[in-house]
Amino acid sequence: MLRDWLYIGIFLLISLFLPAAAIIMAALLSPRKPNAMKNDTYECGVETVGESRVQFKVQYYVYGLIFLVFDVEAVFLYPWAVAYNQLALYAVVEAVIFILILLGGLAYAWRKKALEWQ
Amino acid sequence: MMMTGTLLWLLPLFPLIAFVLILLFTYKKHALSHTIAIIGAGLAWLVSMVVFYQAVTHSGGPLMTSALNWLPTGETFLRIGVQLDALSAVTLFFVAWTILMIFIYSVGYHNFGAKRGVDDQPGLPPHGALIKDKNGHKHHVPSVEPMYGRFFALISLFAAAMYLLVVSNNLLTLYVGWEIMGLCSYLLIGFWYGKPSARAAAVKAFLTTRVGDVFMLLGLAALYTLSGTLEYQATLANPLMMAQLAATTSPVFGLSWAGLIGLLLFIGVVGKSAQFPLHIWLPDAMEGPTPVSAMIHAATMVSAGVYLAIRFFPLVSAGWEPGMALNPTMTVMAAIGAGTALFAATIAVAQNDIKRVLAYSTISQLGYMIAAIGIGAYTAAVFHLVTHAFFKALLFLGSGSVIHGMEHGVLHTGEHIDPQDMWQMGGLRRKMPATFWTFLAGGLALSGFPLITAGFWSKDEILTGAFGGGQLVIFGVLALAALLTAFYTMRQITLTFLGQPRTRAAEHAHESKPVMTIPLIILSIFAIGAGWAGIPEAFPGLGGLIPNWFGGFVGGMVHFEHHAETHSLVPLLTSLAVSLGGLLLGWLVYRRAGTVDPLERALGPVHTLLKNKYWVDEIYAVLFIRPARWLADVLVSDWIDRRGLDGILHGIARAGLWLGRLVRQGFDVPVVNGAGDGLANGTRSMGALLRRIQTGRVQDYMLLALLLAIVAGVLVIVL
Amino acid sequence: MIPMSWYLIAAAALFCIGLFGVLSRRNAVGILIGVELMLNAVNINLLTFWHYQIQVNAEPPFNALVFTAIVFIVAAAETAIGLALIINAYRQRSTIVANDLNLLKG
Amino acid sequence: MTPMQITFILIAALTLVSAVMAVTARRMMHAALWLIATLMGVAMIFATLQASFFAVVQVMVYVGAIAILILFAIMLTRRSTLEADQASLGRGWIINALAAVGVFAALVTAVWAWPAADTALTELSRDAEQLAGLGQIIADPNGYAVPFEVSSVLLVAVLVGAIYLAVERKPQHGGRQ
Amino acid sequence: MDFLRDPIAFFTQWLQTTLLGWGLAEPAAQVVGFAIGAFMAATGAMLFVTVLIWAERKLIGRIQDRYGPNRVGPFGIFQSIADLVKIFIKEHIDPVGMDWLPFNLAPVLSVAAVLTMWVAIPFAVTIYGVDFNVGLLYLVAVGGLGELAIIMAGWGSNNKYALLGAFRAVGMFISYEVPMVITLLIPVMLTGSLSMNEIVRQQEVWYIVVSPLAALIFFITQVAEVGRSPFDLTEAESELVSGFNVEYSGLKFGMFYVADFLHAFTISLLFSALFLGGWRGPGAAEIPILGFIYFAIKSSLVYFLVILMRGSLPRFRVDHMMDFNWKLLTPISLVLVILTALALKLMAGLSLWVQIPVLLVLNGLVFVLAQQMITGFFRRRRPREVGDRSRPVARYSPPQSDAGSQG
Repeated sequence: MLRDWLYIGIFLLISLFLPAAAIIMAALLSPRKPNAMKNDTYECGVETVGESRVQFKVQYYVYGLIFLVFDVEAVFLYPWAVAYNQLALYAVVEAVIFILILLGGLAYAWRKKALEWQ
Repeated sequence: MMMTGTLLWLLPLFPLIAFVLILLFTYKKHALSHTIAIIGAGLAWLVSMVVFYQAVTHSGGPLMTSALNWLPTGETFLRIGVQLDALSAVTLFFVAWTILMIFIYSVGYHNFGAKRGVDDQPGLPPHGALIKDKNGHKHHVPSVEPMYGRFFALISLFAAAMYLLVVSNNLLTLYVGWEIMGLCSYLLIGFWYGKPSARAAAVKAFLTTRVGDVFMLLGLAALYTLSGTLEYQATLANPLMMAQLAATTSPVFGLSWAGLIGLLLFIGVVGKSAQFPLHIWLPDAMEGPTPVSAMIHAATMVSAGVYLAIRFFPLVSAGWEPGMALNPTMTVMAAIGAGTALFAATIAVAQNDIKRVLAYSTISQLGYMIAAIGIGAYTAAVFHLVTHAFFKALLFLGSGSVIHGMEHGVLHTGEHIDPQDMWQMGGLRRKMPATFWTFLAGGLALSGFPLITAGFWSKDEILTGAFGGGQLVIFGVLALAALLTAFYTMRQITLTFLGQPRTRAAEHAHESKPVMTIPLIILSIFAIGAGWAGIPEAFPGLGGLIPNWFGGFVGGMVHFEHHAETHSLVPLLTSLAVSLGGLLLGWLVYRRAGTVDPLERALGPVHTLLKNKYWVDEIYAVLFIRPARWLADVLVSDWIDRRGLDGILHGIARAGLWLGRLVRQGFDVPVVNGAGDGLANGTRSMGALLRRIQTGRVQDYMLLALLLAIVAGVLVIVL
Repeated sequence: MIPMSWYLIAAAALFCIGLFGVLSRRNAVGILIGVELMLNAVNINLLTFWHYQIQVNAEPPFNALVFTAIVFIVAAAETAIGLALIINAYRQRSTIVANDLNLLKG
Repeated sequence: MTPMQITFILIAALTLVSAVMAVTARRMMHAALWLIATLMGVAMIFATLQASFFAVVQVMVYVGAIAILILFAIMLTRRSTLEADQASLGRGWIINALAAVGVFAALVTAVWAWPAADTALTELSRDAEQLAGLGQIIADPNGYAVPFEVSSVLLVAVLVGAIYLAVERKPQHGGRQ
Repeated sequence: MDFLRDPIAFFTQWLQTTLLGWGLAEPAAQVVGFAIGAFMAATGAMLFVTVLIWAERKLIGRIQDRYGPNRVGPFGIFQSIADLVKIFIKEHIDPVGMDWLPFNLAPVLSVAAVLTMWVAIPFAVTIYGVDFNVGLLYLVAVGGLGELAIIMAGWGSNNKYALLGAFRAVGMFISYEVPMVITLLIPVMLTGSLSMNEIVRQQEVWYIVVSPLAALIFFITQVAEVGRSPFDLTEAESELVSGFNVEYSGLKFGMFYVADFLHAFTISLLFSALFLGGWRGPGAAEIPILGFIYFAIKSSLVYFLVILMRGSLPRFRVDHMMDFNWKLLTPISLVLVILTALALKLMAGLSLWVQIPVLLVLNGLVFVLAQQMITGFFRRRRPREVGDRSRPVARYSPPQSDAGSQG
């Protein structure tokens, strides 16, 4: 168990190290001739208007919200799925009710036009 | 039986699902909303009937009970469960019937299908809409309720809570259902939240019942700490436990623990089923739509209080046998019940609002049941609970139908009169025959018209119980109350239906739609017939013709069989006399009544006293509400503005000076002034300090809480 | 191997950092972040004791796992609702600086 | 000092340092990114506890979902938090710091007072973390079936409530007194 | 021969023995061995990208009736090597107002997020990083880390379009993660384990046969996770210049490029492992290298499919893309999970030859239902758009209120 995690940790470190090393190497190899025009924010040659970090629409938040709900649901459903073969029918039915309730939530969001991208 | 268990589990779910569906999805669609609600109620009704049938065919003991884990508390769990026994089966029976009938009735009452009024808006009762018929005439007709869907969602939730309360196998889930019902009652009384009176009534009902619920919660806590569980089987239906509780004495008034817990629970009952002194909310609750009044404040919710009282009857009667002297708790219950019965009946005599009369009669009838429990007439209480639920629901729905008809007339004629005032009615029997006959049936049942009505049997059994139990005072009070009941019922019927119309609106009133009258008819059948299930064997003549199924069925619940073995003739004759006499008297008095109540002349000041309900509300206003408000105002204004504070400070300073002058010869002035100023400054700075706490920043409050927690923790560790 | 106290102390430290954030952040989102930290500290404790339980008595205690899962769900709920409230408040009053959201001020 | 312990110290240091950054960073965006670092650290701690499932779920739910949601919310409310010159901490933060330290001290003393706290956590057998058992007990009526169902109800309530709050509605007619 | 059967195992054996021979302690030797193995795997993967790029460009060229790269080397096979050299010596531009740490961390993280997925993928019966008891969830979780890299990139490079692109990308990715997570329940249910090796080992019957619809949904969501055509709205040149990586240049941009291609191949690895039986095949259990070859063939087929989609399908419109996910994929996958769970439990005792047809029928039913939904959906949709086109002002939301309406 810990071996697995050890290997994963090492792999993570190396896979962080490799691209970093490559970038650093490239940064050393590559020329550096910055000038104002070049470093300016790229907007297809158009002058930047207004503060560049603009504000966002609430739609993203709603999607994130639904995603969060279904993601958390998985915390319960994956152990259930692992145990599926040992479970009796009523346990399966319970999980089905669980999912159906969430479907109700999704239907509510749908009906409230919260899923529309407008 | 496994079957039954599943059904019981499902029972509260149907209305609950209906509630969720309506709330989330079909809120705006009228037809869909009431279809879902009625389907939910119908399924619940079906299941209840099946369960009831199984309960009847099965015999003895707790029929079935199943429970599962709810809240993990460290090692163990709090368990929720369902149980079916005679009491819950019987309760299920009438709850299911009344709820279904009321659901159907509501469709008509809220004018489903009528067009929306132009100036109707949510929160106000519909004002009616103008329609043009084919030949151009403008008609003013009732318009549909603006918050139609909301209404059905709420009563569905209410039904769910009621079923939960009935099927639950422990006091905790019962309490949950209890509180949900309190919430629904609040929301439905304040259904027309546009009306200030409705808002006030809603708040009043909510807070008044809270008073009771707090004590009830205390009782539950005490029971849990003593017995470690709240399930009926382990506590209430467990003679050993009961005996043990009855044996140990509690710190309060030298009551036994059983008595104390019973008393605490009983206070909850007093709040919920509107017994004196917490009865004040029920009459105001009539601000809600009439189906609500019928369902919550006549048939089900107030019955829930009595249901609970019957549930914990083993607790209060622990160590008590028929024929013994009543123990303190039972005495309290009997006294309050009988007192309320008479008290409310007297008030009802002088009311003019058709619904308020019924409200007070409800209070009085509930008083009957409480008194019956108090004197140990267990089955009689259950019996009266059932019959009363039927005929009171019938009466309320009938009055709603009357009001509906009157509103129709008012809209038609455009008179500015209160469609609920009985003195504006009269002669409606010709206009609305179905309503009249059903209302008559209900009224006769309420006043215990001999032999044919259900009310007679249950009331007679209570009186018999009181008499046989040797509680002659209770007996007398109840008999007097019965007389008054018959009297004001007849008064109501006479004023409303008999004689000649007193207003043009009454002339133009006409019968409600069948969707409203059919439930009335069905309920009236029960109001008549429900009594025959419980005719005591010892009854002269009829006894034994029909076996007393009810007594045997419910009587098996308690650890002793309570029957008056010898059915003495006194209570029978009394009940005959009071009911017939009351009816006759009412008819004689109000036969030729004009537009003024003859009692006013007859009784004079007493009538005003009754008319104003003994000024109980006003007394409470003086005793509790105004002081509380004054306190709050002063405190708040003190914390808020500086001037109040300074005023106090100057007051204190002045007090100091006055003190100084008083003892001038003892001390010299600067010392005293210094003291006074010091006091003043001290108080001022303290006030400023306290004031700084109220920054309104959440985080400061959190910090405060944290510090307090630390202090508490330190104290715990140190001590 | 690692003594259990290390885990507990690390969790305590995390909890207190979160507490500090909750108490002294001006930005409402910052307060939520603090709450998240505290919840994570709780989870560390739960799982530490789960591990300890397995060592002490053979059969695995599922309470710890279930409670951790429930904490996850509660954390998700709290974040979602909290952020929704913040967004709403921002829309109403165009500020989410906690000092300015002081309708309770006496 | 076994390598294991050193690893743990490194992980804990990463977690706590980034946690401090998360609660003190001026820009909310940075705070959120530091929060993510903290959450990853906590996931690693879970891993050292051999609670693999929750280590992974930590990354999946916290980093993958909650942090993203926080980022979205920050982007949505940027106008208010844009002025970088505003102090990140409210007034009187020193008191709060003291309070926090006090709590920490109390907790640490409590831990030290407990003798069993010194037991070294050994490596568990591979199947110590019984996912199947967990799956069975959450679906078992005598286990946690009701919390299981209730949690889904809670999630739906969250969904409904948050959508109701977050999605701006056009004022519907009909006077609300 | 032993070497040919299972080179990796052979190599690790040899490595262990040599290291121990040098007198390293056992754990140290293990760590070093791990490090070397991981290093080789990661480097191999990153170099493999050059091949992928070449293949993809060649295929796209063919699809679009071009030659594709054909100058450098035979069939232009060294084209991407040349590109590699070129991109190495290009200048790194730091845009004004950038946020240093996120800006520079983003490309590294985006590659790392994909690379670390390779740990839990079983390439053959003995050739795998770790046999991990929660491998599947691990893959899902690590796949989610890419979104962070994108947000960092969009935030770090102080640029309107980059930020828009980043958030649109993340919005899309998280949306498509929902049906993915739900659909993955089906293989887990069938296997009864979260370990990838277990899942592959249990597939006597490929899961694509047992539940084709789940495979289809998973495939779609994966393509969306990579953000390739038809889901390449994140770099819709017409709307936001080139997405979150506008401001990047030189190898930093190259890293995003690498991550993109590597991810595209990784999803085909995942798909073939989860639904095509992974390394399973005649004799694979005995001769791991054979299984490796099977796995490679299956994955390259899937990869070819991905490229084919990219070459042939037009880009989704953003609202259609979201509707497609939330109103079609998510409900369908939930329904599918419910039906599969119930059906399998009801047919618990029966033989495979009864279960599979029933499941197939169920999948077919759900698919037809989805078909109906989607057709009805677009039938309803079309007239409304016509109406919109006639009065474009009606649904115009002023950009200063939310610039998101541009994207």
